[in-house]
Amino acid sequence: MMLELNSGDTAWVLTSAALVLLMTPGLAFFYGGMVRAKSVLNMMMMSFISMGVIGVLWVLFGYSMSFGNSLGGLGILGDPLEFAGLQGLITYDPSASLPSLAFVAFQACFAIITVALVSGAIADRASFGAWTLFTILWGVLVYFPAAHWVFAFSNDDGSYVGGWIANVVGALDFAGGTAIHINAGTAALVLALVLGPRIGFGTKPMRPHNMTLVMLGAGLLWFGWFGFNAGSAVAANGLASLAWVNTLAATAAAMLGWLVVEKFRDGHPTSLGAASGVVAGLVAITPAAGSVDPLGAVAIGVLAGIACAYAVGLKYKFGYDDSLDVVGVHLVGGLVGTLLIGFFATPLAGMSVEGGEASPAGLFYGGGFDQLGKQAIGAFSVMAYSAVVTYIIAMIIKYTVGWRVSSADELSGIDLAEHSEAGYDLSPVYYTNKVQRTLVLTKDDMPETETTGASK
Amino acid sequence: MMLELNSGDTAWVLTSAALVLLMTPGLAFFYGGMVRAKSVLNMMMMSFISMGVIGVLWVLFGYSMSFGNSLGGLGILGDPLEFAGLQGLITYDPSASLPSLAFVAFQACFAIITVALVSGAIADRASFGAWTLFTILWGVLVYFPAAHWVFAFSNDDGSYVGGWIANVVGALDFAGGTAIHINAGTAALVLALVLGPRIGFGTKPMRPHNMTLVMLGAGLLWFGWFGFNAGSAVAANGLASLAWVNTLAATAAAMLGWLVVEKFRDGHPTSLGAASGVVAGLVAITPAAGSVDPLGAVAIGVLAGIACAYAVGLKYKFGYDDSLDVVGVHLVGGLVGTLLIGFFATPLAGMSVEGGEASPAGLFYGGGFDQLGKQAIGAFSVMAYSAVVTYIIAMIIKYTVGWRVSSADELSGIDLAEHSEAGYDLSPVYYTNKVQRTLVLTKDDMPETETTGASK
Amino acid sequence: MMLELNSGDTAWVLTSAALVLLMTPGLAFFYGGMVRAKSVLNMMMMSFISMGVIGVLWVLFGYSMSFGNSLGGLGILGDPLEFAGLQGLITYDPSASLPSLAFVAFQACFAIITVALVSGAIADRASFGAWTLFTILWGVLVYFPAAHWVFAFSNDDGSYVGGWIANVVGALDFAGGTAIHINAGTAALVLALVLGPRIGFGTKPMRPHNMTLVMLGAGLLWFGWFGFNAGSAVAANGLASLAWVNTLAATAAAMLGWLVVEKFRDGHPTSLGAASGVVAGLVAITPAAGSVDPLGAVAIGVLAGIACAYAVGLKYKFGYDDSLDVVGVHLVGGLVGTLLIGFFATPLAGMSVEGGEASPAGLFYGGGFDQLGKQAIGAFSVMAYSAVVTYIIAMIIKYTVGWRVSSADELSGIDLAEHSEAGYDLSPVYYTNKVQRTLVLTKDDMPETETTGASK
Amino acid sequence: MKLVTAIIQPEMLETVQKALVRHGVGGMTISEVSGYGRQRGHVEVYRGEEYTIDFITKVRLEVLVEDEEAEALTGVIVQSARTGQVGDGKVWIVPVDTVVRVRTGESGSTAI
Amino acid sequence: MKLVTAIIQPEMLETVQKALVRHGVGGMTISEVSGYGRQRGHVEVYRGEEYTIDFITKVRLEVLVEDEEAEALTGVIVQSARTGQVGDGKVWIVPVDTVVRVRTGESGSTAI
Amino acid sequence: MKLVTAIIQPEMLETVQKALVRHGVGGMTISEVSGYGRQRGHVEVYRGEEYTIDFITKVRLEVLVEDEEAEALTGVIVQSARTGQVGDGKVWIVPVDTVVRVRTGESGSTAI
Ligand SMILES: Nc1ncnc2c1ncn2[C@@H]1O[C@H](COP(=O)(O)OP(=O)(O)O)[C@@H](O)[C@H]1O
Ligand SMILES: Nc1ncnc2c1ncn2[C@@H]1O[C@H](COP(=O)(O)OP(=O)(O)O)[C@@H](O)[C@H]1O
Ligand SMILES: Nc1ncnc2c1ncn2[C@@H]1O[C@H](COP(=O)(O)OP(=O)(O)O)[C@@H](O)[C@H]1O
Repeated sequence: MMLELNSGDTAWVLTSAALVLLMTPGLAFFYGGMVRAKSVLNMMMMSFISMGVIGVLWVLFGYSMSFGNSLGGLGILGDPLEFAGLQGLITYDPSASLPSLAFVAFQACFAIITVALVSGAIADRASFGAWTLFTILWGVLVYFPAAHWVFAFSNDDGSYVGGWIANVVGALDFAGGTAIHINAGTAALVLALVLGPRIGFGTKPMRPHNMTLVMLGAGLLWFGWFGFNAGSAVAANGLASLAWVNTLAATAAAMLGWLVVEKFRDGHPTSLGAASGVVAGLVAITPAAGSVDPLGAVAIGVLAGIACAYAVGLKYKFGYDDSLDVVGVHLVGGLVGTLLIGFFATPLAGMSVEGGEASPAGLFYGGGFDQLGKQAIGAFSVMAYSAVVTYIIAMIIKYTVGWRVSSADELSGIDLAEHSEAGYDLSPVYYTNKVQRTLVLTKDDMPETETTGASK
Repeated sequence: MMLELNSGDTAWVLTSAALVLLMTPGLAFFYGGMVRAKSVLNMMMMSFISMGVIGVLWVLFGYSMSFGNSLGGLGILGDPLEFAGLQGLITYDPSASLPSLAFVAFQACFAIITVALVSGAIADRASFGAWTLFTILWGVLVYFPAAHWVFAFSNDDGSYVGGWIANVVGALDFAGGTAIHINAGTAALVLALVLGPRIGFGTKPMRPHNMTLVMLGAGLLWFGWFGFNAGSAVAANGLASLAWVNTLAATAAAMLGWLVVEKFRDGHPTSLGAASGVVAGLVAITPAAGSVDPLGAVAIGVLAGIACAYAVGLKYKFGYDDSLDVVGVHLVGGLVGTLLIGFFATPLAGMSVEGGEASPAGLFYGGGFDQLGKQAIGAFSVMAYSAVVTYIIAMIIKYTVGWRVSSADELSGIDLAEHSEAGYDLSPVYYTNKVQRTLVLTKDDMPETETTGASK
Repeated sequence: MMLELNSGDTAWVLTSAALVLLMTPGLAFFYGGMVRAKSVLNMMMMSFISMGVIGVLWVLFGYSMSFGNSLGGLGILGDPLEFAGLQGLITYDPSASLPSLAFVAFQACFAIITVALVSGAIADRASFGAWTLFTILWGVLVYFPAAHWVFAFSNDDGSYVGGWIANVVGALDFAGGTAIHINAGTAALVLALVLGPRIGFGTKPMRPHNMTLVMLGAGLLWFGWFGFNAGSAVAANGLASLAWVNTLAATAAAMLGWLVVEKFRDGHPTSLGAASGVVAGLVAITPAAGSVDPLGAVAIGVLAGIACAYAVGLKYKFGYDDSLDVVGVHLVGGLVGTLLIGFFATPLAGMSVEGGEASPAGLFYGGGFDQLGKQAIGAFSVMAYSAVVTYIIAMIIKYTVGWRVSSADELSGIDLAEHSEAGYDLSPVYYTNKVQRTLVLTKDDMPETETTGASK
Repeated sequence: MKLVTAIIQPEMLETVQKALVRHGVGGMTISEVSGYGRQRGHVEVYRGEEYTIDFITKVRLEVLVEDEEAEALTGVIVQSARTGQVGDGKVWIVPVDTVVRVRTGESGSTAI
Repeated sequence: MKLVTAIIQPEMLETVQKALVRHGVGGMTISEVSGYGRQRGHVEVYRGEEYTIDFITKVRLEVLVEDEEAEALTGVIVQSARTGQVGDGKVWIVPVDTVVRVRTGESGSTAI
Repeated sequence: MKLVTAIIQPEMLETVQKALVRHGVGGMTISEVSGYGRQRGHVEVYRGEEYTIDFITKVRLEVLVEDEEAEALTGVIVQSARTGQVGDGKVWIVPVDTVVRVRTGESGSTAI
């Protein structure tokens, strides 16, 4: 089939890429609002530095590690040199309907946010240097390979060999339930265990210091997630539209699910619950957005909302301080979504595009247990790999540069200690009076009318 | 005419849908910033719950009630079963230039925000349960029908019959001045009257507690509104471009109009005035965006800015507590825009697309009073319907679950009472010290050096 | 070549226009968070009023001054009457692949943000009336001509003559390094000198009062900037994709560059540094986004991040109070990007589109010093013009309406003085108690049980 | 000179302020404080776990008065600040040696 | 009646509060203040320039007690608030003429 | 021991702080308060309606000193805090029974 540049698809992928890029600042606000006021900047910086580090690594060799031809055709790792520096991807390719760089752009933002997601588990206590080092190591050793496994599809003539989960196992993962959410959630659990809890964890609520920031984050995440999921069709077509509607339906349903749990368990539906429910729904529908119909999406959403609403309490039971519930929301939500595909996948999804064929069916749509098995293999492989390699990285950092700031710094606030700044100074009169360039004792700072000698 | 999928149109409609989705969180911030600090979360939650409730209802049968074939061909209500669960809309349709689900997505966000708009009238005092119930009833009984009347266009061969205002009356309403703003504004007035004023209304300003949040809301609303208006062309073409430019021009002009009123009446142009002027301009240009030229848009904007700047003062005169000026901005702005189409509609607008014909002309463009009459019928029909049905719903809620929280809860803050949380805790040292898991009296909480016996 | 409407390109340009529109509120938050709490609203209003004023002027004659046929074919100024009121641009044009109004929309937002950028130099002290007047004069006398010079390209058959820098000099400026950043940065320097420093400048840090707002601004700016840069391809194609990736790569690299400088010079990488680095990278890549490859973008980003991190300190050395570092970031970053094109421009960039030819090469890509010279001419011409005309405008305002608010108003806060409002009242109990409609002495305000006579 | 300090419910401030002005008091200073006492704060639920708010927001009011006024003023505050609920607060009187008005330097009763 | 006022490190508030309650104190009032003293604040860097924070956030604690309790209470606070670092703060005692409970109007020791 | 308390204009804090340090004062505590007095707040306009701000933001300064220092210190504050505008504030002196330094437990003049 002779292709030519499809400007509509290109427009949609570039738009989606921008939407996904916005998700990382969105995550920074979502996470930043949830910590205490004294660590809001550090929390946001953990996301921003991922934009810096992974943004550059992706250009240098990250894209190539994820989407280069599999080294040795093994489906384990893309050739890091093939597209190093994105060489060879600029010139117009008459056989492609989408410029390669548009896909590079889109996938770059996936890499950035996955790394940033992990940071929620170690709020308020991780040295910024250690975290920065972690973003490099984890991006290279965990995310780039995992993205290859799940997102790199081999082509028919065998000239390009992609990752083993996508091609050998055949697990369905539309937009990254495994490579992104299960992966980041697992890493979060490992880091929470390696670093240990915040001082006072379990005796104080450590509730969000600024819920408007959390809601802003949730709003921007939802908005950006339409790029994440509907953009994963890599075309502006019926499949993208299906993914879009599913991303709305599941998220709305998950919010309701979470709030209902809160209402009956705790007596009050909270805004933190609404924001968390939104994210839980988004996470769960991510792998499934292109495989289920809107009613399936509602079902997945409700189940994810309920499951995650309970899962976030586990940390108190087991005593690991997954501070902002990356495990409870991303690992659990990612598993729920990835596995439920095995139940809810509808053959119609594949027929949403011109010339499309029926896609694999889940248990409830007459497909038997086959797809469920594939989903489980995909999910648990990524989980196992992520757990092991993250643990190794975390221990290396622990015994070299060290993970945690001092207790005194943690108590007085990591923002001051690591960034030498404070998040807010909202008093119209106060701050200015408290900070000076020089000590007040300088001679020429004296009021001229002052003559009384100093006592004592 | 043989159609095929137009990926550019699809890209634009999906993008627009995402933009419109973002408007509801935008509204949450706009409204949330305007209330006092003690009710910011409840205010935001009223918008978020609309995303949850309407998002799910839309999938279940809302879309079908709005865009299904008119029951009995009467133009009153779409068949709720035709597309229940969005069945039948997934498979690729070779005769459509746009996937049905893209349109479903776009219109879903209209339904969500319309319901959320109403909440501004009842800030700080409505039980969250009552509001949630209201979103269900009002969505089903008021919005879904009204959307059918205005947005469902019959096709030429009669195989599909849409709503009576769009097809029988022939009122022009490009993006929803009637079904959305007049409708929501009228409902807001009814609720303000049924619930009664906040404690202290009229003696205290009850000014915005966080103007940065209001400005953020205004900014996101303006941004999203480009999807709302320009997306209503349902194609990426000259008409969409015209609507885009009008959405800029009218809004800019309305902001200036409002600020000039403030400068001369009150002495100071305020940031609240700028934000309100932005929204007033957006509301007014909504019905007109596809019918007027940019100079017409400037005129409509200026007039709407001035009219609304005065209209928001009416609540003090008449004593209804429309807390965040839904009536003054959405009802008045919606009426201004809808009626001014009768004056400013230009035939050129219809010629902005390939093969387009001259569209109806307003009074100033040689069209006589004809269009003005149609506009008035459309506007006042929706107003009357909304007033009556909203009143019935409001009274049912009043005498069943009840509308208002207790006075004590209203005074100490609805956030604590309804959601058991507080919006902000910005002190770096304070909050943690004030909240404890257990009462301080527990034996093993004692400092070990303490030996002095307790007195009294 | 016979063209027809390209809906994909149209979708992308309309999307980009909305993205660029969002940048001005984004800038309002970026700037607003950086000032002290008592002037946050005024700071945001300076951006918002630019949206009002320039939004209307653009429709009236601004677009025509920038993109009308050059008066006398001189390349100095577009004919202000040709498209006054955007007349003649509505009707469908079968020979255009993009509706004219889509381009009008896109460029409108460039004009708005350029004016708004300047305001960062005069934080906390400029009368709002004077600033509003400035936006009108500077828009008309400085920006509209400069945009003509740089963005209006003559067509081949000579029927349309554009600006001299684009056509005669042949400087490369993809998205506005000269017309926008160098231009605004220069104007900022002039205003900072004419207005003089804030009270206390140099002895107090005057640090950001709300870093979450600054980060939000930076996030929205980055997001919007993809429209700014990739949208400047005015099509959804390989060139847009290249510009997109460069906008990611350079920005990520600049953030790292700035943070490394801070780490080694000051001991701590700050969130303000990250946000500033983001903007510095965005500014520097703006002119170059369509001329360099991603590795070149990384290089430009790193260099811009380092250069600007040092440049923001210059104001303390030379004593001009460029309050929010418009000079240090936009003038310096704009110069870095514009000049480095002379080194890093790659011929491949031109070949990223169908039928594209090799574009000019920079020094490092075998192109010699030729392009560097052109870049320098472009940059310094705009700088000189902007400096002179801004100075004249600034002096006229100084000696007519006057620039600065009184010292007392500056000390107690410009928000109260100019807008009669305060940014925040976050205490759940406080504000309401402090503001009253009437003085407390009114007779009927008395508690009924009070009988003791007043003393004194 | 005496300094009368009162800890009151925030929502009663306006009533108290009016009563004081009616009583002839020309000046006062207020600030936001948190109180612990018999009144228990509400219970917050966070992620399914319950926490109690120990300290409750109150307003502190300070008024400088002449010695002989202190008792009467205390009475005015106590009456106007009362809601009858636990948590209504305390009023106490502290002796003051001198008061000086910064603007004029005058001291004693004319400084109040 | 005495008013015992203490300026303490914010992170010690919880310990002090518990010690006071154990000691039999049924009420107290706290507020956020900034202190200047021997303890120096951290140095902030802004745009490459160094600035010193003069004032450091502290918590002020106020407890009304009967005369004979004041000394013992001061001891409890001093012991429980101590970290041994510079900046631990001060405790002082001020005489109080009367205390009245707003809710009931009762005064003297039953009002505390 | 005396406690000197001053309510001053926020913009004068720096000047006062410097004067105090020059005078030999090694420590002080400040907090943000709102004052009501002769000085009227600005008028706010909200949706076309006018409202008056009753309370104006001030800074409260507290310094513990030995008895014989109190008068001089009050003078220093009054002089350095003066702008001559209505609203400059008040300074008053309250007797203190004891002062204890938390860190060391020492009391009396060495504790200040
Ligand atoms: N011993 C005390 N010392 C200082 N302040 C106190 C004391 N006891 C109570 N308070 C203050 O008075 C407020 C009200 O006290 P509480 O015991 O709750 O109610 P009531 O005064 O009605 O008995 C508390 O919140 C606290 O601020
Ligand atoms: N003379 C004083 N008057 C009032 N408050 C003081 C005085 N000296 C110190 N303080 C308060 O006590 C706190 C601790 O004092 P500092 O000198 O830093 O440490 P330390 O008390 O351990 O010697 C200060 O931050 C300040 O709030
Ligand atoms: N009787 C009072 N008791 C306590 N504080 C007072 C009293 N009178 C004035 N103040 C405080 O002093 C501040 C200045 O008083 P004001 O009457 O406005 O000006 P001035 O002291 O210059 O006459 C007030 O804002 C208030 O904080």
